Amino acid sequence: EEAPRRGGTLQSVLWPEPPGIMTGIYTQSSALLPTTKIFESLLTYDFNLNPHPNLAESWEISPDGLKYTFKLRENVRWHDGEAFTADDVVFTYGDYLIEVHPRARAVFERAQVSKLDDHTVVFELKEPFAPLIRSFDLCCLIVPEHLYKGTDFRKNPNNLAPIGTGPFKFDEWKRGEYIHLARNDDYWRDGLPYLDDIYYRFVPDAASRALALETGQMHIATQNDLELFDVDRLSKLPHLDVTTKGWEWGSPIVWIEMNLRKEPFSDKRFRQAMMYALDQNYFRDVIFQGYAKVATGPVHSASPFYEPDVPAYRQDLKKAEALLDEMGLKPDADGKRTTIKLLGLPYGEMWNRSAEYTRQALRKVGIEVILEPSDPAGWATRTRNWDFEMTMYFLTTMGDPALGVSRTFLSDNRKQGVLFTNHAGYANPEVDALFNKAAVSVDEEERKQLYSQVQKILVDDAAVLWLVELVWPTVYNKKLHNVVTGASGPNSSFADAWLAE
Amino acid sequence: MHSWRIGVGAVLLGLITVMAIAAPLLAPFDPMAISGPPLLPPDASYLLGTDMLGRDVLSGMIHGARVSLIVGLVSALCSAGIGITVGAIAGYFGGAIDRALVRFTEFFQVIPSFMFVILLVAILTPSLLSITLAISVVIWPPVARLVRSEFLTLKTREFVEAARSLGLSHGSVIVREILPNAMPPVLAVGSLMVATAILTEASLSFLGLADPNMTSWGYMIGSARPVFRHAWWLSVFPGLLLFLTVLSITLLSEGLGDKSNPSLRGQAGH
Amino acid sequence: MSLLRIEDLRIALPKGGDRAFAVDGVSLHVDQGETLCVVGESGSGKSLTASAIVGLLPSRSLRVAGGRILFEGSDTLRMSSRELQDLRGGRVGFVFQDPLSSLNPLERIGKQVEEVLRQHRWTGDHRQRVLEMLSAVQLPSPESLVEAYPWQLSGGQRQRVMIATALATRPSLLVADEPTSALDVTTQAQILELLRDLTKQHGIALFLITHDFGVVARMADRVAVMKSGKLVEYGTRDAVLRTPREAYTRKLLDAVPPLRAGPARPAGEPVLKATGLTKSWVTRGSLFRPGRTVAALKNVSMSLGHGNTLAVVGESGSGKSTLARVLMCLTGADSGQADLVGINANYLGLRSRDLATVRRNIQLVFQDPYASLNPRRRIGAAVAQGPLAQGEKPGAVHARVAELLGKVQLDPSAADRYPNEFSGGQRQRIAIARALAMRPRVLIADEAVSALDVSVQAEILTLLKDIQRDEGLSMIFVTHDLRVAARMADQVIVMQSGCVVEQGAMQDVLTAPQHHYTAALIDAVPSLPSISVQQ
Amino acid sequence: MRFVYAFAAWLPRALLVLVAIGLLNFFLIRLAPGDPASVLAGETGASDARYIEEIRKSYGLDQPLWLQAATYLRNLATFDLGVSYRMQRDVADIIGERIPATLLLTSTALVLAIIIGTLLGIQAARRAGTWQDTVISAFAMLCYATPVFWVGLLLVLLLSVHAGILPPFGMSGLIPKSGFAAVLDALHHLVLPVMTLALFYFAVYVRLGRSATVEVLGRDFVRSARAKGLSERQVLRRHVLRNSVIPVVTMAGLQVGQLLGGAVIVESVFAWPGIGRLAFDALMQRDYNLILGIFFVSSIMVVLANLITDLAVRSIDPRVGRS
Ligand SMILES: Nc1ncnc2c1ncn2[C@@H]1O[C@H](COP(=O)(O)OP(=O)(O)OP(=O)(O)O)[C@@H](O)[C@H]1O
Ligand SMILES: Nc1ncnc2c1ncn2[C@@H]1O[C@H](COP(=O)(O)OP(=O)(O)OP(=O)(O)O)[C@@H](O)[C@H]1O
Ligand SMILES: [Mg+2]
Ligand SMILES: [Mg+2]
Repeated sequence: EEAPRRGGTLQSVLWPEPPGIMTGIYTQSSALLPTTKIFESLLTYDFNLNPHPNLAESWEISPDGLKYTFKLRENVRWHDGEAFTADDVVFTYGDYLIEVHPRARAVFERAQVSKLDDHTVVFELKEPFAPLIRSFDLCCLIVPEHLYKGTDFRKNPNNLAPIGTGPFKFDEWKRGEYIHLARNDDYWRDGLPYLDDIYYRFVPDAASRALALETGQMHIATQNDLELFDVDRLSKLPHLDVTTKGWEWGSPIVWIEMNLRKEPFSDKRFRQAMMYALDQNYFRDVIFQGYAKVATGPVHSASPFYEPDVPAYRQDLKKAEALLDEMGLKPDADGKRTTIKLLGLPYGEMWNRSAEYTRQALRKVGIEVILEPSDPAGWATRTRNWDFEMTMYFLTTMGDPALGVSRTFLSDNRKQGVLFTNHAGYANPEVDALFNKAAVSVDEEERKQLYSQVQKILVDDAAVLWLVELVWPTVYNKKLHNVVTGASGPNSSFADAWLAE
Repeated sequence: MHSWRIGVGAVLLGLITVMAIAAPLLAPFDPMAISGPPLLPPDASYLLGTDMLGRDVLSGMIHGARVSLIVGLVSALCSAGIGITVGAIAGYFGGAIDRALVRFTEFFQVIPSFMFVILLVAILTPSLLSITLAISVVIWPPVARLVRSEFLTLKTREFVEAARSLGLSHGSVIVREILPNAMPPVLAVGSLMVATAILTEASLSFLGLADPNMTSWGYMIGSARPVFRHAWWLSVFPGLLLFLTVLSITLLSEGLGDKSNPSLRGQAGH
Repeated sequence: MSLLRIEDLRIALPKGGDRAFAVDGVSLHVDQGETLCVVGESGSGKSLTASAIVGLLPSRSLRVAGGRILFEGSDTLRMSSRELQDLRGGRVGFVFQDPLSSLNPLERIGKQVEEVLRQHRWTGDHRQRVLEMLSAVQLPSPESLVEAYPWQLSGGQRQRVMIATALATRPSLLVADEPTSALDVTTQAQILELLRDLTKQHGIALFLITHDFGVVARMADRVAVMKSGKLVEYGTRDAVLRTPREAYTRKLLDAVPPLRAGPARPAGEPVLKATGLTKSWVTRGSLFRPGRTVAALKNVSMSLGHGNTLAVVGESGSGKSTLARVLMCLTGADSGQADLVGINANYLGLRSRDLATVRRNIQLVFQDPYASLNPRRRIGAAVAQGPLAQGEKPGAVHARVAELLGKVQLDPSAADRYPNEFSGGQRQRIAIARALAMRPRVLIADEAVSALDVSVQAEILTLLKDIQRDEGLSMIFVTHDLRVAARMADQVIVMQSGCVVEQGAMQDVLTAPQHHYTAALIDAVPSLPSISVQQ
Repeated sequence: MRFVYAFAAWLPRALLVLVAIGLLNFFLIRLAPGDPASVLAGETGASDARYIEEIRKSYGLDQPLWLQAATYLRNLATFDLGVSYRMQRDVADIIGERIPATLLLTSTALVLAIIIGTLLGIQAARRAGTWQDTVISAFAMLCYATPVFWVGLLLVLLLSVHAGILPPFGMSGLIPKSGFAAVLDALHHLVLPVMTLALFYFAVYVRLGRSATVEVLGRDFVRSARAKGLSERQVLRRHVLRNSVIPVVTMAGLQVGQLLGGAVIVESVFAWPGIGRLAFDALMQRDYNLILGIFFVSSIMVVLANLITDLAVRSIDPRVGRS
């Protein structure tokens, strides 16, 4: 193993160009890459989602699961030289995130955060919420109280040149071209970071991105940056490496959500028929080029709560047709039984192809699908307002089902106008009860038990059409070391990443 | 000298039209159906290869001709309708009506038309209807200008005065006396509108503003863009056909419009 | 030795042209200081002959197929382009027909005149010479004129500039290709005068192309008559004009009407009366430029008797056409009144759908036989159009069309053909038939014959007279040609800048003009009898 | 003085066009399905009701329609193009950063297309009917019929992927350079996009240059010039060129709008950081305020270009602006 080298400039692909890189405000996945180099959270997580100290040196959870006490590091300074204190933490989790970040709000609203002394904070809960310790993730990074308190967070001038505690400082944003981060010489981890600076380059064309990695002009690309068949090709090049680790924290699942308020989706047999008509292996092999796993249910297979023993839907056109016949949806002269609409995810070619394949596969059993074109805003608006028949997207299930899974199925989470809630209108008292009980339980075994029950029910119900679990590749130059070291993968701080000569 | 252009153009365009009409008979596969392994280079059974999902490129191209030609023709007809009406009224009646209509036309000529098309289609969401509509809305000004200038000269021609002094109404003077004489150059420019419309539709599709329920050339090229370095056949062949179509129409229009003013060409953009 | 000698010149037309040779074996010569007039009908090859002299054939597709053109002894057909350039504008000056487009619109007058001096390395002060030439052609205030642009000058002024340019380098030959036919009569006369004076004064030979025998009579020493590319008659002016040898020449000469009024017919009951007609054309100004108002008619009154012909004469822009259009209700008048006596009192200002009786009773024949027929309408349909629009029965209209075509001496089969299959004279007959189809009481002819060759002109005039007699028509005859007016009209009104400056019986006005403008008009007419006067 | 007049005549028309575009923008948003406020907020609005309120207030969406339109126009007049809710920045600022790149690309392409195209067109006209004419015209015809985006892709495939001589995207290399090297670097990156964009317009100017010259060559004053003893070259330079350039300049003015449309495609093919690609990105995100802003700013550019052409035509053609 080589010794780490100091110096060097990391050239990273970034696409699309994020609207901004202030943590909390800009939560687009492309914003996270630079944001996580500038800001830090209390904890980090390993591949098994176990917490490790970061800005918090140590922590303690009371046995009743109601009180979390964090001891903060003392030698940390903001990029502008101010000291990092408990006030910053209290402000971030008690004020800032609650206002700007809807998902963080859902978690931290449950807690009362206060400072014990300058370097100790405590989170107090009314009822236990086991996932809290897994919630100090890359969406919940700490912002400087002295610059934000009392201001209009969204219009704060510092948003354009964010001040954090991370190993890299914001230097320049050349619009349309790159974001430049420079080394933070006062970083609290002595001798780190290794890299002198990082350029995040906006390269809009996937083929160009692949070419740049191929020629060694760029060192790293991740998530959707590359077309998957390019990944396959690039992985065979001697100077490049590929890893699919580092997305455990997100655990994204691709699915089609149906509007259960409408015919024929309200009929379980119709949903099951569609499950039988679709070939998940095709999604995995052709559309996602092997960078996916077949999804069997609502919980990601990387989660400790995953239940493999659920009803399986292998592609079986006969079964699908039998179910449709049973429902009374007989084929007409053209073999057409019914016509439904699918709102595709407007995030690029891969998603177009997924929608197009779905249309072709369902047509084989007599279900005619009309694809509805849309755009990100239109998709979001229609989905959150329940204005769809079927909508395809991927949801990050975030390790713990209480954080990422139950939101889609709880009947009291049917919140029209809020994205990533229970858009479909699924309502099952049994499911509600199981999810609610599991969320407040502090007994890991009991939670596993409850979640596995819930999974069986939902899968049998075909509450959504599960397709695949996404596996995002990170392709990087072998000269780059310590790229993916934990659950946040390339979204880690890169303090110990280094470039060989 | 110019008849060969009409000849070559007509033959080419004829072939493409026949292809579009007989698409279900000619295409070896259903253009939407997954009929083979993905990204297969051209070979004996998939003459022009397959795309990312394993759909036959040749079949897609053959069916894509329909969208291109329909959008081209319908937009050109609509825009000719708008252009002729505006131009004829402005040129014939003159005065304040003319000034107002000229301003109106100028406005549509000044605005960055392709951006306007993009905006319209994006806002109305892409469909055959919205695309055709948006294209028609921006490409008519050259027709209107041409018709107006033809009317300005023709209306002072003595046969028009003669028709008026024989007691014909304004309507029949416009429609039966002047318009037929203004038609040849309008036909030339109008046929060029077809080409412009086809190119605009392709450009829109290329940018992702396409109706996903139809195969079109621009859409094929646009969706193949991520892979065009490896699967060149996905963008080269549809582009070639698009090019040939536009070329044939341009040849035809050149031939037709040889006598009309060529400076009116090249108005609407890509 | 002749200054210019053309020997057996042949110019080939491209395949599919009117004929094989545009110019076919023409031989002529021009001596030092003399004037040769070349006449002949349109398309006879006059212009091509002239342009061949210095190698300026208008198109690559035309080619000199044989012969020699000796200028001062050397054959210009064999000259290098360098030598030809020295000749052009240096030893040979050129003036073309259309003064409106012969000057580059983007350059100042002075520069364009000076260019020829520069090109031929005129020794001496260029500017001085330019001013000298501009005053020689009697242009007002040359100093300011050199700064002007062509489009700021009138047609006559531009033609003077062209003459100044052509003569600036003191050429020994001036070629002028119909230099006045685009100008109005009075200006025409002035320009011809000027050309004659300048060439005689400096001993410059003049090769003058014209189709007007009046011009020939006034200008020529010798005359060449061309027809279909061939030289048909060639001789001194007096010999050709007085004792033409060829029938063709005689026909051309006979067709020129004398400036003499025929016997006046008795004045009939008035059928059409107009009083106090006023009409102004307003051109729109912009923010900073005031609009321009042209008073095309100022308080014009006229009266037309039954069976009579009223001539309206005057120079270009004097308002003749405007008068005709106002009477036809093709243009509204600002004020004034017109009555179709006994049918429709004060019909001006009626709305277009109430004009049926006016349309029925007044019809129009236009100047340009090529523009007055819709090229996309068959002749029969064109003639039938009016009655059909008035609601007559198709059957009856059909019969009338056949009858009318016969009356204007056209074959009945003409009904199924398109205008482009007819000659100019035939088209004018069709236009007359179309007007007659409405059975009008009044026929207005606006320059109905001025676009036609003299011989055809004569035929149409005769036809109109015959029809007028047969149908009992009253006629308003608009023309700028006094000779034509004299031949046709009983009464005349003379217009200048929108005003009627004189009116009365044709004969009286011709013999004893009251207004000096009328007198000037009469003087300006180049006419054959003037030959004797000139000598 | 004429130029002052030209300006004074242009100003009210330009203002009229801009007001009309403003109104068009205003109504376009309302054409979109759904509440204008959430349309404007785009994706961001999906999660935040606060924005929607903010937009409602800043656009006066609770007021009567005509008042809203008036507010909108007043904002435009002060160059307040609103906020891109996705980028959380003023639209005017975002566009301002991108304009130079677009100006560089489009003006280079237009100037090259005009110069090369017109010269070739004139050459073709002089040799009308010969093989030179045929070759030039045929080449122009091919360029004319080629879809811009396709050419872009082919050029990348040939010149960057296979030949490797030109960079396929961006405006600068990965390693930032300074001084002259930076200029060279930018020029190097400029080649492909300019070629692509210029190709179509090149064809237009060949055709226009040719037809204008053929027309001028047939005019009588050319014959007069020859009759003065000028050589063909002199005739061309002194009399034909200026006359045949007039329609070219006029056309160039009319085409600026089209050129900006072409920039949308070319910039997105070549990742050129100008307003064309910005428009494309905004389009993909349906960042309507930004697209409308770009549309408005492009229109201003076109209107300005019209003034420039008008002045250029005036300086060539003394007839314009006088009677
Ligand atoms: N550029 C040309 N190309 C082809 N044919 C031409 C051209 N110019 C003239 N001709 C033909 O040559 C013949 C003679 O033409 P020319 O111009 O010399 O006649 P013209 O006697 O001057 O007649 P006009 O009195 O109408 O001017 C005509 O038949 C005409 O059609
Ligand atoms: N449609 C019009 N608009 C503006 N001005 C006009 C119009 N028609 C004629 N004029 C002007 O009115 C005046 C008289 O024109 P009119 O046509 O009656 O003259 P004319 O005597 O028939 O001349 P010509 O012999 O040249 O035919 C001219 O100055 C002319 O410029
Ligand atoms: Mg002639
Ligand atoms: Mg007249």
